Amino acid sequence: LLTACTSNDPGTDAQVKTNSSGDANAAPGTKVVIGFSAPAADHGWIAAITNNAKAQAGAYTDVELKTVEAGADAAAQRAALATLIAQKPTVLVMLPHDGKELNATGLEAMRAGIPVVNLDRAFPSQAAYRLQIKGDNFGMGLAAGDYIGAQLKAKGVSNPIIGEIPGIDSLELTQERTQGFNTALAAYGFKVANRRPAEFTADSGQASATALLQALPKMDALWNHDDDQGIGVLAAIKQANRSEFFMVGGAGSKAAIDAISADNSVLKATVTYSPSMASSAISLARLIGQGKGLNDLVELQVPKQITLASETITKENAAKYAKLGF
Amino acid sequence: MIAEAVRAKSPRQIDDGVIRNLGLVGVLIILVIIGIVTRPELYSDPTWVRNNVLTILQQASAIGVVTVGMTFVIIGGGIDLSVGAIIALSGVWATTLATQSYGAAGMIFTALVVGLAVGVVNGVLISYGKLVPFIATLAMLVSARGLAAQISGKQTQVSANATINDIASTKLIGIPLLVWILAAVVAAGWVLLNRTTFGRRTVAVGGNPEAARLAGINVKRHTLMLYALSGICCGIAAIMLTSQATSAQAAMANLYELDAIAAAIIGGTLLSGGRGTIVGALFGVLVFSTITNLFAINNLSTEVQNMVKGGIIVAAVLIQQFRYRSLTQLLKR
Amino acid sequence: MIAEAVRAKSPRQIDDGVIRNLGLVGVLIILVIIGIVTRPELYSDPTWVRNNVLTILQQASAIGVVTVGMTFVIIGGGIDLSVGAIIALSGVWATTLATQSYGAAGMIFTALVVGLAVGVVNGVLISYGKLVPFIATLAMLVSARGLAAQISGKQTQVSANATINDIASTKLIGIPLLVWILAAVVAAGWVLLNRTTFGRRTVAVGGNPEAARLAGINVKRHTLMLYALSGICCGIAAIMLTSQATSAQAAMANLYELDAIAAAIIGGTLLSGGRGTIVGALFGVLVFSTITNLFAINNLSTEVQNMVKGGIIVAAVLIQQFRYRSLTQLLKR
Amino acid sequence: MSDPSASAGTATGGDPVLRLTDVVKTFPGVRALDGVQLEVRAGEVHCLLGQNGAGKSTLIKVLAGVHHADSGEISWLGEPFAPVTPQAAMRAGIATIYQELDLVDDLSVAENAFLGHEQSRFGFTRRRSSAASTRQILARLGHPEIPPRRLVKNLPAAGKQIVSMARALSHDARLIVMDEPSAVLAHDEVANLFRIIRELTAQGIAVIYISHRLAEIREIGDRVTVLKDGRTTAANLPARSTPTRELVGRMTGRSMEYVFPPRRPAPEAEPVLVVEGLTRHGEFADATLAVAPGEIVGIAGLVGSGRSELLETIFGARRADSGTVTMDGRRITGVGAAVARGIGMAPEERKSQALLLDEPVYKNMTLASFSGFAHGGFTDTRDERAAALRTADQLELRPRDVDRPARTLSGGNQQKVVVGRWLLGGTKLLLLDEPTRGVDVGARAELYQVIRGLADDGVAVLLVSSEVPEVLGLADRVLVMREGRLVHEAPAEELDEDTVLDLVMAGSLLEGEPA
Ligand SMILES: Nc1ncnc2c1ncn2[C@@H]1O[C@H](COP(=O)(O)OP(=O)(O)OP(=O)(O)O)[C@@H](O)[C@H]1O
Ligand SMILES: Nc1ncnc2c1ncn2[C@@H]1O[C@H](COP(=O)(O)OP(=O)(O)OP(=O)(O)O)[C@@H](O)[C@H]1O
Ligand SMILES: [Mg+2]
Ligand SMILES: [Mg+2]
Repeated sequence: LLTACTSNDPGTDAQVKTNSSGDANAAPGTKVVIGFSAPAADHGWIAAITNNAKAQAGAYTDVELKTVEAGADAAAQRAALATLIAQKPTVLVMLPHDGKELNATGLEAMRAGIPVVNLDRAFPSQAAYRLQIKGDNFGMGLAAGDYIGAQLKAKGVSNPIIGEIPGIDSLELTQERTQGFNTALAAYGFKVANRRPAEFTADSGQASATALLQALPKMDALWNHDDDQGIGVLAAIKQANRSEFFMVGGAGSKAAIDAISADNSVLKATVTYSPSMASSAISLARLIGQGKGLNDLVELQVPKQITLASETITKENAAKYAKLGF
Repeated sequence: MIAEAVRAKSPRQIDDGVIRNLGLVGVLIILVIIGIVTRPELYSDPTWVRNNVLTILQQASAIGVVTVGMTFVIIGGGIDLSVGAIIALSGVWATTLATQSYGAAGMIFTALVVGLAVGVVNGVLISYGKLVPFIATLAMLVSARGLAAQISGKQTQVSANATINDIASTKLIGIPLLVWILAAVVAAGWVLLNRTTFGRRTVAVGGNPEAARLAGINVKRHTLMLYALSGICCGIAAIMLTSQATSAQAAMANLYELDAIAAAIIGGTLLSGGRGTIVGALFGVLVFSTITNLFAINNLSTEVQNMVKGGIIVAAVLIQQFRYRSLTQLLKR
Repeated sequence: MIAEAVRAKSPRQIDDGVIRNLGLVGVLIILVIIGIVTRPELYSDPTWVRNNVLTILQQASAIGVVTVGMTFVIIGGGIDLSVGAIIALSGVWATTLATQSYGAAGMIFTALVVGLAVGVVNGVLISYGKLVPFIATLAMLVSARGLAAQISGKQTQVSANATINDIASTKLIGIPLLVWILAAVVAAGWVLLNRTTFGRRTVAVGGNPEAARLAGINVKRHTLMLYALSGICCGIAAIMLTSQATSAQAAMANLYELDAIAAAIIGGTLLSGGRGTIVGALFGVLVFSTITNLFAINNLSTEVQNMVKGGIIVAAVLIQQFRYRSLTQLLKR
Repeated sequence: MSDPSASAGTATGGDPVLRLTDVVKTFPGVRALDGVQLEVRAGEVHCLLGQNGAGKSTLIKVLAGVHHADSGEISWLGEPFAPVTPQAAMRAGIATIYQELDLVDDLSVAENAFLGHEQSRFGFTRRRSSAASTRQILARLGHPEIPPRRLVKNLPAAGKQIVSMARALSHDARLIVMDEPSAVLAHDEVANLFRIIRELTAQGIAVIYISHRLAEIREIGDRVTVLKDGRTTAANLPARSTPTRELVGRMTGRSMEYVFPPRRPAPEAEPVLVVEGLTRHGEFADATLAVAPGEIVGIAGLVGSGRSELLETIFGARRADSGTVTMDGRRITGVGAAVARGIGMAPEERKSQALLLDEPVYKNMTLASFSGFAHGGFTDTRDERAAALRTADQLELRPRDVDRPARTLSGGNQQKVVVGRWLLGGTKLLLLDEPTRGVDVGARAELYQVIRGLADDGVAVLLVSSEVPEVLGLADRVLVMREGRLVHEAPAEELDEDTVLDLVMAGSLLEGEPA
C-alpha cells in the first residue's frame, strides 16, 4: 500500500502558501533577510521543516533566507547561531534542539535587536522571542486519544487493550504527547497497556512494534506518534500477520494520508503535527521584518503566540489534507 | 618435565570458549525464567511461546549478522565503528528509485557491493594508511551517514519491491527466512573461523601480529580482508533491515556498532584481539534481544528499563564468570 | 661503533609525543588556513578572529575536561564509555529543585560527588568485579542515563541559579572562565601524568599490568582511582555544560564518549594503554572543535559536513603521521 | 630438500651455502651491524658468539627477511640473496627459531607449527593431517606427549620452545637458524636438542647456532664466528679447540674468565625468610625453606619442576593453597605486602612479566622504586636516571643509554634491566628467577659479582637457575626440586654437577622419559 509513495524527491512536496487573493501583504515590500536554523534532519518531519522554509522563502521576491545547520546537539546549534547572529539578519527563525537549552541564544538575539521567531520547541522565557509558533504536542495526544476512545466506545469494547509507540522517549515533546494521550483515554476510563518507544526511524519503529505485538497477543487500538517510523510499524504489523486492531498515526505524512484514504490497512487515522508551521513561520517573519500585521486581525502587528491545532485525518477528510502531507 | 606440565593441565582440554558459552546459556535460561515468573499467563500459551522465540530470533537476525563480521574484525585485532553507517548507506543506496528499477536482484547486489566497497576503504585506510582502526572507522561512520543523508535527501525511502519486502515475512518450515539467514551466516562464520586457513590466520594476526608476520602471513592484506568481510555482513544486514522496515533511511541501524561490539565481547571475544568465538557472539546477541523482549512483555518504562538493563548486563557477565570459574574448578579435579 | 652512534645522540631523546603534537599543530594551522581562504571577509576583522578563537576554545572546554580524564583511563589500559551518561546524571542531579535550593556551592558539590561516585562504581566493577571495561562502562552508560531520565522525569531542568549560569558568560582578563577551567584541568592533568608517582603508575598499569603488579603496584586500587578521576572530570564538565545551557537533561552530552576517545587517540594515546599525552589529547579536542567551527562559518549542510568531516579526520591523522615520520627521519641525520 | 651429496661429507666439509660480506644494518642511533662477514657450509653447525647487543639477533633477522640490510652482500646457494619478507626467506629454504617466542597463544600446537604454510584444501585446514605431521615432528623432537591440538597458551615455557622448534622443522629448510634456543631449556632438553641438530646436519642441513653458553658451543659447534659491536672480529674458528681465553677476548676485547666470586664464611644469623609447608595443588607441595641475611640459596631443578611457581608464591603473586610465608616474622599475603617488607623478584619472562617495552630503560629500572625517589608524590627523574645509570654501568648495559625505549635493547640487555630493577631498591630479600638467561659471558661474571656483593651487604638471595654450574658456583646452599617437591638440601661445596643432575633427574628417569 505504501509502496506507491516513496518520498525520495524532496522539495516537490513542500507546502507553500502565497497569499494570492489580492492581499496587500503579498505585495513585495522592503527586503527582509531571514536567518533560519533547525536541527540536522535525520527524519522526514524535520527534513520537511527545512524544505518548507526554503520553499516558502523562495516564493517571496523580497526575502533572502540564510540557513545555518544546527549540527548534532544544542551546543553545536548555539555555536552555529552565534555566527548567524553576528551577520545581523532582519529576523531569526529558529527551531531549537531544545527550547530550554537555547533560551539564552534567543535572549542574545533579541537583545541584539533581532526579532526571533521561535518554531515548535518553546523557549521558556517570554523575552527570548518575538513570535512563537508551536505545534500542539499535548493536543496531538489528546486528539489521538479522543479518536481511539470514541471508536472503541462505539464498538462497545469495555476493557480495551491499547498500545502506544512514541518517538524518542527522552524528548520533552514525546512526554507531552503521551500526557495528552493518557488524559484523553482517561476520560473514557481507558489506559495504555504497553508502550514501546522507537527513535523516529522506520527500522526502530519496526523493532518496537514487533516487541509490542509480541507483548500484546491481542490488541484493540494502537497509537504511533510518528508517521515516518510508522512505515516500520505497519511493516511489523504485516509481518506479524495481525489485523484485529486499528492504528492511529501522528504528524500526517503523505504516505499515511494515502494509506488512510485507501483504507486497506490497520491505519485508520492520523493526528497532525504539520511541518507547514515552517512555511507559516517564514511568512510571518517576513511580515515582522516589514512591520506589517495580519490582515484578518485588528492589531497592526503579528501576534506573539500561535499554536497550531492538531487535526484528526480520517478516511472521510483525507482528500482535503492530501496536499499538506509531507 | 614438559610431559608432566602437559599432563597436569589436561582439564584445559575442554575449551575455554565452550565453558563461557555454557555460562551464557545459563544467563539465557535465567532470563527466560524471569519472563515466566513475571508473565505466567503469556508463557502458558504454547503458541505464544513458540512465536516469542521466533520473534526474539528474528529481532536478533540483522544485528547477529553484523556481529559475526564484527567478531572477525575484533579477533583480528581491530574494531569497526562504522557498521551502522555502512548498513544505512547500503540500505539507502539499495532503495533509491534508480536502484529499485533494477528489481530485487539489483537491490541486493547494490547493498552487498556498497557494503564491500566501504569495508575495503576501511581496510585500506587501516592496513596501508596505518590509521588506528578506531579513528578510521569513526571517520567512516561520520562520512557514510553523511553520504547516506545526501543520497536520500534525508527522507525515508520506501521499498516498492515486493520480493525484498517479503523476505521479512517469509517462513521456511515454520521458521522465518531472516532466522535462516542468520543461521547460515553464523554457520559460515564458524566454519570460516575454525576450519579454514583464513580463520586461523585471523587469530594469529590479532593475537600476535609480529609472530604472524614472521610466519610469513601478509598481515596487511589479511587485515584488509577482515574489514571487507565486515562490510559484506553489513550489506546483508542492510537488506534484512530494509525488508523488515520496508524502507531505508540515513539514520537506520543507529548505534548498531555498540550493540555488535558488546555482543561480541559478552560472547567471550577479547577486545584486544586474538581470541573469540562465533557461537559466543551469537549468544551475546540473543542475550540482548531476550532482555529487550523481557522488558516489552513486562511493559517497563524506558528509564526503568535502562536502569535495569545496565544491572542485567553486569549480572550476566558476573554469572558467566562465576560459572566459568566454578566449572574449570570442577573439571580440574 | 655503537658507542659513537650513541653519543651521536639517540633521536628518541626528542619525545615521540612532542613530534606528534607538532603534527597536530600543523593540522590546526591548515584548518585555520582553510578558514581564511574560504571566508576571507570574516578573517579580515581582528575582533572577529579573536572572538572566533575564544568561541572555539569555549566549545572545546567541557569535552576537553572529559578528554583529560578519558586519557588517563585509556593510558591505564581501560576505556570509559559512560562519560556522557555521567555528565547527564551529574547535571540532572545538580539541577533538581532540591539541589538548587542549596545554591551554587551545593550544585557544584553534588555534580562532583555524583561524578566521583559513578566513577568509583565503574572502578569497582572493573578492578574487583573483573568486568571488561568496555562492558562495565557500557552498562553504566545505559543505567546512568536511565537514572537521569528517572530523576528529571525526562524534562529539561532549567537552572535558576545565577552564579551557575554566569560561569559560561564570565571572562577573566578577556578570556572566558570556561577556558580557564579547561586550562587548569589540562595543566593539572599534565603534571599528574608526567610528574607524579600516580602518573607513573598509570603508565605502568596500562603498559604491562603484570609487570606493574610484580613491581609492587596495587593495580586494582590504581585502576579504581583512574575511573574515579574520570568521573570527577565528568562532574566538572557537567557544571560547565549546565552553565552553558542554563539547564540539564537526561540526554545531554550525547555521544561525548566517542568524541573524547577519538580526541585522546588522535592526540597519540594508544587505545591498548601504556602510552599517551595530555597535550596531545587537548590538541585532538581542538582539532575537532576547529573543524566544527570551520563548517559553521562556511555554513555547510549537515550531510556535506559529515561527508567532509570523515575525510578531514583521516587527512589530519595522515598529515600527523607524515610529519612524524619525516621529522624523525630528519632528526636521524 | 636434503641434498645427498652434502650429506655424504663430514660435518665441516660441506660446500659453503651462505656467505655474508660487509653487511651493515642501522637502527635510529645504533649501527647494529657494521660490516659483518660470515660463511656457513652445508651440514655444519656454525656458532655465533658475541656480547649482548653485539648484533647476533639482528644478523639472523636480516637473513630471515625481517630486517633489510642497508648495504653489503649476501649470497645464498651461490646466488645473490635479499629476502624482502619472512615468507621469501622461508621459500628460499631458511627457517628461523627466534630469540623471542613467536607463537600465537590461542592457536593449537599444530596450528602454530604450520602457521603461514598450513596444510589445507581449498582454504580449509586439514586438521587431521596437520595434527599427524605435527605429532611426527614432536616425536622427532623427543616430545610425543605434547598434544597437537592443545592450545599453546596452556603449555609451559619450555613446551613453547619445543613448538617453536617444531615450526622450524616443519619447513623444508636447508638452513636452520637458532637464536638462543637453549635459554629456556634445562639440561636434558638441551641434550635432546643436540640430538636433533645432529640429525639435521647429517642430512646436509646447515645450522646457525647462537648461545651464550660456551660449553654448548664446544659440544655441538663446528666453527665459530665472533661478533663484537656489529663487526666480525674472528671468523671460522674451530669450535672445539679454540681456547676460551681467545673466544672471550675476541668478544669483549679483554680477557676474562668465567669465574664465580669467592664465598665468605656465612655469618650466623636468624633467617629473614621462612617458608613452611607451602603448597599449590598441581604445581608444588610442602615446600619448607629458610634464607638468612647475607646468604645465597639456589634452587636447582628441571624445567617444569615448579620452581618459578614457588618463587612467585613466596612473593605473593600467586595464592598458596596452604602453608605460610613470613618475612622478618610477618606474614606475606600479597605482592604489595612483599614489596613493602623489602622483597623483590626478577621474574622469569621478561617481556610479559617485567618490561614496559615503550618506556625508557631508566623508568623500567625504577619501576619498583620510583616512589622512593619521589618527594611528596612528585617524581624525581634526575635522581632516578642517575641511579639507573649507575646500575647500568654495574651490569655493562649496552648501549649505555638509559633513555632509550626498552624495546630497542637486545634480549640479554633487557634481562639486565629486569635484574637491575631490584639492585636499585633497598631490598632485603631478592628472588631471582633465571637471572642470567640470555646474558653474555662477560656480563654474567659482572652479575655474579653484583649478587655476591649484595649478599655481602646482608641481602638474602633466593636463586632459581636451570644451569647447574651457576647454582653450584654462586649459591651458599642448594635446594633440589623435583616434581614440585624439595627433595634435597646441602651446602654448595658438598655437591657436584653430576650429583645434582642425578637428584634432579631421578623422577623422570623412573618414568622412562627419553634422556
Ligand atoms: N628495533 C630496534 N630498534 C633500535 N635498536 C635496535 C633494535 N633492535 C636491536 N637494536 C639494537 O641493535 C643492537 C644489536 O641488537 P641484537 O638484538 O642484534 O643483539 P644480540 O647480539 O642478539 O644480543 P643478545 O645476546 O642480548 O640477544 C643493540 O644495540 C640493540 O639495542
Ligand atoms: N599457566 C599455567 N597454568 C597452570 N599451571 C601452570 C602454568 N604454567 C605452569 N604450570 C604448572 O606449573 C608447573 C611448573 O611450571 P614451570 O615450567 O614454570 O616450572 P619451573 O620449575 O619454574 O621451570 P622453569 O622456570 O625452568 O621453566 C608445571 O608442571 C605446570 O603444570
Ligand atoms: Mg639476541
Ligand atoms: Mg620457571
